[in-house]
Amino acid sequence: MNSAQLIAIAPQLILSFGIVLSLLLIAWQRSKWLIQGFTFFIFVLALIATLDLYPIDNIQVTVLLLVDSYSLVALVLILISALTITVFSGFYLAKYTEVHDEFYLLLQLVILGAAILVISDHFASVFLGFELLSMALVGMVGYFRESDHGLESAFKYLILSATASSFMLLGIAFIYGTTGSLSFAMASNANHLIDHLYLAGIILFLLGLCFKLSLVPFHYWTPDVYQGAPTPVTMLLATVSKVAIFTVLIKYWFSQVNYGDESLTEIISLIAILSMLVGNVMALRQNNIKRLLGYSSIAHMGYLLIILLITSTQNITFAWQAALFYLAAYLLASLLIFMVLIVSHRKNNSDQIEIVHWRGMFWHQPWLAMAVIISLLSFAGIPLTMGFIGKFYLLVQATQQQLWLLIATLITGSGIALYYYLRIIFVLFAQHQEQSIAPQHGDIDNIFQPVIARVTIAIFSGAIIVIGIFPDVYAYFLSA
Amino acid sequence: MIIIFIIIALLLAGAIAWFFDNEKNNFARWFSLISLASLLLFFIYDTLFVAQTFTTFTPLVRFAWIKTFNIEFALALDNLSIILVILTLFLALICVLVSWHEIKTKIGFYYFNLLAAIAGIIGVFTAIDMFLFFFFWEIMLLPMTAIIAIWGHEQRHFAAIKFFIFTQISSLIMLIAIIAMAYLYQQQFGQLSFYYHDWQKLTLDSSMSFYLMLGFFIAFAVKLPSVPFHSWLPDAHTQAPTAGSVLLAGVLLKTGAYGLIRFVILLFPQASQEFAPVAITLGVVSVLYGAKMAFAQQDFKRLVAYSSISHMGFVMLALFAFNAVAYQGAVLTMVAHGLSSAAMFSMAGMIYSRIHTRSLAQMGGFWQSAPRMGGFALAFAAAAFGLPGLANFVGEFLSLAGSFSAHPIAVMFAALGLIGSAIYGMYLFQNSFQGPIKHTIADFSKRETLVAASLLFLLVFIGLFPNTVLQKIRIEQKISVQKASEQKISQQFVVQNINKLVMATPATIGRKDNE
Amino acid sequence: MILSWLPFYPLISFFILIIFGKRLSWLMATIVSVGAVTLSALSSFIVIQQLAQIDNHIITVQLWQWFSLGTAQVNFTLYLDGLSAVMISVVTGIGALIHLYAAGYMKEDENFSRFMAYMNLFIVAMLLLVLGDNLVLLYLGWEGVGLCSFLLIGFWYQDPANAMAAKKAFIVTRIGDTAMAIALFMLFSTLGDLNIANITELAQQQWLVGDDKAYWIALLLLGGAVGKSAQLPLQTWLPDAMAGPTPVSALIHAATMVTAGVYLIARMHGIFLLSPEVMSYVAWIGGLTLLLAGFAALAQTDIKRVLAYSTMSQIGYMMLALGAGAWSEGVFHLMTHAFFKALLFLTAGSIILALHHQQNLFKMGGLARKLPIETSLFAIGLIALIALPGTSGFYSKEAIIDSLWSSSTAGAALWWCAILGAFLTSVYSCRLFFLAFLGESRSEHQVKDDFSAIMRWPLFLLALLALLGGLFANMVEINLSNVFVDSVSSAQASSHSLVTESSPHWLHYVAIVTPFIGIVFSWFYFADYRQTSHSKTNHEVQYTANNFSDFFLNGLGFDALYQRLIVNPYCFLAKLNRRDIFDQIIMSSRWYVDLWREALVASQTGSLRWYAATLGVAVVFLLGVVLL
Amino acid sequence: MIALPFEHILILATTLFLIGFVGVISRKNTLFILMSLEVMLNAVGIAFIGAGSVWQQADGQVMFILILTLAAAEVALGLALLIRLQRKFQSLDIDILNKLRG
Repeated sequence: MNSAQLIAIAPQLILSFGIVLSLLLIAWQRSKWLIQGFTFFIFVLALIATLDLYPIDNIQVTVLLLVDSYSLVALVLILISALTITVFSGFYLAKYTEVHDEFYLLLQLVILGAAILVISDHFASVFLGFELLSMALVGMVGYFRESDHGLESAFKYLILSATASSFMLLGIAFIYGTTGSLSFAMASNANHLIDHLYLAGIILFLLGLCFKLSLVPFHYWTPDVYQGAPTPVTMLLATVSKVAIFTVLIKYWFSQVNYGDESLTEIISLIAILSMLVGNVMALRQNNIKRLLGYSSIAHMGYLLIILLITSTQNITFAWQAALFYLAAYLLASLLIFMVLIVSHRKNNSDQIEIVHWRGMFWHQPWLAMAVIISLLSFAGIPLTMGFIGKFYLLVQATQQQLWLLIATLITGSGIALYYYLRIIFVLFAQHQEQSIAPQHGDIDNIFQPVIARVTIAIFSGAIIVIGIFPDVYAYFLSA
Repeated sequence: MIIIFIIIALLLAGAIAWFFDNEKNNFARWFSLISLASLLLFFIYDTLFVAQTFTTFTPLVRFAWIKTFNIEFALALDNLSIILVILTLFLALICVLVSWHEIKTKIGFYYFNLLAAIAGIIGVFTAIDMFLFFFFWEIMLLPMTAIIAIWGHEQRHFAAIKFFIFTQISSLIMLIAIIAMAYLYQQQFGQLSFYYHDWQKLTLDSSMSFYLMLGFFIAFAVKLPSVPFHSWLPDAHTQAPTAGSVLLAGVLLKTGAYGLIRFVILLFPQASQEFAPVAITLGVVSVLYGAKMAFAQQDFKRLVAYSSISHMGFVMLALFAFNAVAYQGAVLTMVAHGLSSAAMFSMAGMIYSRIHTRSLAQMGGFWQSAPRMGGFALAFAAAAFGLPGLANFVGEFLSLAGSFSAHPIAVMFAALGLIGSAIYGMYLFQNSFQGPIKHTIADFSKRETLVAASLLFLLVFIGLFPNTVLQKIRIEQKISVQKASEQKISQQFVVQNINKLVMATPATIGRKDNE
Repeated sequence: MILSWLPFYPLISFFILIIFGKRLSWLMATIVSVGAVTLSALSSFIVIQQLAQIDNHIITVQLWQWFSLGTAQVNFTLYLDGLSAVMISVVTGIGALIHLYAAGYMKEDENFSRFMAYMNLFIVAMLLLVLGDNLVLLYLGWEGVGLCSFLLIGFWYQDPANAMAAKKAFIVTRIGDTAMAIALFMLFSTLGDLNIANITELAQQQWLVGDDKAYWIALLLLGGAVGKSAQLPLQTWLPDAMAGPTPVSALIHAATMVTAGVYLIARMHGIFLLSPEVMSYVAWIGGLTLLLAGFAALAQTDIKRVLAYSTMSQIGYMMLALGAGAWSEGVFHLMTHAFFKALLFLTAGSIILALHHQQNLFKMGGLARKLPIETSLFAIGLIALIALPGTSGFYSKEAIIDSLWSSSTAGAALWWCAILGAFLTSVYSCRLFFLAFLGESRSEHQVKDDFSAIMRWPLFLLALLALLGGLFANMVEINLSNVFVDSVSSAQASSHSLVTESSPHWLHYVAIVTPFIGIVFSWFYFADYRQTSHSKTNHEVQYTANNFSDFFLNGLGFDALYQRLIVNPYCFLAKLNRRDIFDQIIMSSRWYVDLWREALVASQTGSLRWYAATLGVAVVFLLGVVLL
Repeated sequence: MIALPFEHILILATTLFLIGFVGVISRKNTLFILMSLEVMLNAVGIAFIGAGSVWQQADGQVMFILILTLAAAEVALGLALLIRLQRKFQSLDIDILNKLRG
């Protein structure tokens, strides 16, 4: 372990020390602003460290970790979400007089888990990061005792993710049993492909990742947990967890020599197609916005799987760029819409916001509504937004690999998706006189918008548009 | 630069109209009206009177945009684009005028959308980088959808979603074709390119170019629209506010035809030649089916919408006949239909504003109380069924006359559309303006007279002096002939132009087969 | 110069009338509209005078370039030769008289200026039709007169029946127009030009007699002519077109527009000569139509419908003449027919006005005593129609009948048709006369006979023309010979002659005698109608309906046939598919997606153990896919 | 000492794993579900140790210790949630939790 290696994992170290310090801080003084500020500070430090490292040549830190530029970009994305979530958790928690410093602690743990995941190059580190992430998340999902569905969501998430982890671990055990190595690169060997045990191991390992990415047929937990979890936690689930796990998936996949293997490719295509279709179809008539976003995330992860289907090592660079661009677009759009969700509380403080509650938002909260529209258009992949460029990346990749079936499914899926995205957008534009149809509890009232919230929302909306029109801003960053 | 200036000016004007509008004064209306009028005049002055020829589709501005994919921001103008841009700006003026009193809520935002849609459409007509083209192609949808969804009639959300999904799916198919072309360029020349003139250098094997052509064709056929992809149109037209319908029918459909000319036929001459029988069949079916469906409608705007399908069938037929005369006819039909359908939809809007229904069953005998309106309605209906002396006739006549030598049977069937159009034209006119008096309505106001009279003036002017437009198209044609002959498809053009007299129908067909 | 202004006087008048509309007084409107047409008439006479002094007997004036079809130019060019000279003199001359009459007839109508505007517009279109030097301009006029006809038939549009009749007229003729349009496309694609003179020349250079293309083009042109001229099988619109004001019937549906088909065939005779088969179709269509219309006229109860069927029948004669190659005879009959039929219609109009818009013959009777002047005018018209020797009708009709027997494209059978037609003509004319003017008065109203001068004087002039129109025969012959002779002779030189055998000499006598036989026959057969019976009550003379007469009354059932064969299926199809089958197919995907959604939502049960179980199933499935 | 063949260890581990999984699916009582999860995790542990012994590496045992940690954390969380379940519904039946669906 030399200094270069230590520096390379500086963000993770900062996060780890941050957690310890936070514990001490809590012991010293309990204050919601203090802990929030400290968490924010830690994340900013980690972000600065990450940006400072970028770009980086591949640095192997022990056998467990491998730091490369792509993981740093993923880490940047994760930290950006972490920062936003920290800020907006503050707004979310503002209604409680109680000091919820554990919440921030858990948040830091999740981020640490994610940070470890993105640089891991070994099944053991994957396992550690993975469980750090999910255990902390379970805690967060069930954090609020009094919430309507917190308990149910937490239980579902705990038991299902534990089951899935067990499968994944079994898979790792199989791989280890056949190859004798737990490192990604070492554990891959074309000779083993004929070995059923090895193949089964890969499948089971992928299962664990697919579960977290909520890909069909492992998606069942997603809508329920999305809906039941507190909104900042859903935000976390939708962004940090997805980005970290997908990064590790790509990393694992591209380190293999077997990504061209036919039966595995078939499985991936199958999962991708199913996810695109099922996610979009099930989102169609959802009224709960968080639930709807849960379903739509299923579809988005399905689109992303196209990245994995490459046939030669030449495409790896482009595939990484495409994946990181799409992930960034997805992440920004998700963050944006969840931010709006957080600031648009309802009277009874429930965070179960339905589409009707946003009725006519455009006319009395135009900027908030614009943010929602931008985010939804980005999800739908309409030009002017970053989502379009993301989709463009995917399509370029798919066209080059001639994945016509997947392209056809993607087009169909996008068509279906437009229906529910547009439905929300039209509700935002609904005229006031139609309000008699709205339920009695009325639309969002009491929208409290601190300046920071407004500025953040504006920045994110602006970023989506600017990168949508001038994608080079970000694409250069990727290809540096 | 003029195009960039116009696009930016439109967006700016829209934004200003939006922000500075207050519901009491007419700022948004007047501001959009004045800015559109001055832009129209400016554009006409700059393109037609300042000495500069636009015979080739060469870029006026061209700079790198997205370097990752070697995408450029390149805009170009040629005579075809100029004609269509002028049409667009003119109809935009009409749109502002027809929505003067119709739009009562969120006026500023409405005009923003209108102007943004116009900006997008102008971008479509001038983009020369295919990614940019696609970009504008999608951009124009957003404000258009907003116009339908916010200010439309009772089923506006359904119609807007349908419109959006139809076009979106088809344009994604086109996007795949665009990407594939860029990728092929990369394989042949070493880097991605979305630049139109680069693509003309590509050598494509026939099956590949056929599929790529199909990708473009589907997107444009949906926009045109051609049977069986037409069904978004009646809903969208019916539910849109008047200006929305005017814009949709007048200009948006033309983007489909424009795409067919510019991208399907000129980029894939060989493949489209192979595909011509199918396209022509679709065109003829659209003509007849549209006419038949129009007759069956009870809703004024729906009827006009189906008649649009019928008219655009002529365009499709003429374009795929690969004939200089037919080509002129197709472009003229585009312009003429832009004007006449805009006129019909304005008329529908004006009737709607008086009796608050679009149902033909509840109309009748308007002529008695509104003779001026009746006169205009008759003239517009006459334009729709192709009365000689009005613009549509010249377009349709040239289209059919040009197509006849190559596709006599198809033209004969398409000519049946003339009967069909007379039937629905009469049905429409008689149901609304003749018959027993069901409503007494106010005659045209000055503003409405201005709208109708300016449209009618143009229809008559182009009908009697079509050469003003046709001359522009002819120059364009020469280039396309050259281009096409490089691809060795169009001996037919050449043969026809050199020696018309010796050419007899069966001989031509035979010759084509031999090639 | 004079020629180029010819169509524009009425056009200017049209614009004045439309723009000022009801603000114009009756007098002003009359002066403007009638003055414009009179101006046209005067200038056309001057132009025709000039024409005679020009060597090649052709005057062309190019107004402006319209558009170009490839290398061919399609221009707004007016072309005056002998044939169009005859036509413009009829159109403007008769037109002016009818305008004058109409000014009186329509004086009370609140939309008077609109009416006159349409009439003027009609004259414009008709002039363009006959003066166009190319087929596209001709087509412009052709469609223009169709539109005016539509507007004028449906002038009293508040009555759905009138509107229906207008629509029917427009659409049925439109069918013919479409055929003609296709002919134009075919001409363009084969000859590369649409200028009439060029076409004739090129066609005769490139095609031999009997050429396929000539056949199809001629056939399609015939389709156009048949539609406009209300011949079989597109004749059904004309009787219904009588719904329009009577001056309209006189101008459009008797004198001018309906003869446009005859003009078209005469104008395109160069093509028709190349296709003897189509020539004989023309003849047969004419022959059959004149018989059909004659029979139908026998059973009509409406005075205007009798005249309408009679018009149809007379146009049948013209067609017959054209088919037989007797071009100038056909055109001459067109002219004389315009005289006497305009007279008949206008007089009928006066009578109808006098009877408070009563058109039913069985509600007339005994008018001879109450309206002596009208009666005698009508009688003059009828004898010209019957073609009694000395009248204008005699000259033209005898000439036609004469030419039939010996023509290779007509022949003896058609000669007999024509003779039978002549007999029918005199029978239905007599029936009409007896019913309306003789016998007991069956009118329900007081007859009013306060006609103004402008409704009388045109009638006198027309009566004069109807009687003495035969005097024009030479003039017309000279004019037309320039048009027809050279081309006919050249075509004949290149092919077999149209005249096959010389006709037997008794034909002439039979033709002259037939009308008299008809009159004598009717005198006895329709005795009931003419007698001022003492024993019978007023309402004894009634229309006796039976299947047979009903069949004739309804124009030999063509309307019902078309209704069943074409109109009903079209409407049925339209109704059946009102919701657009393509839309339903595409929108059914929505239903399909929704079905899947239901199923998938049902699988999202909310039960944790079920979710875990699916996890297991999915694992087993995936392992199965990969390992097996 | 007779070395056990790896296959046998795998069969044992897989069988245990399946037993645990079936327990998760079939048990209604939350406590038993948590216990079944433990069984699954321990089965995986056995597999790791077996694999480690095949390759003569410590990695398998390291993994086992990590898994033990995970299992402990999981049970801790699970029991905490279980107490809340008991308080809220006075029952440990997992099927009560089916409000989120569709």
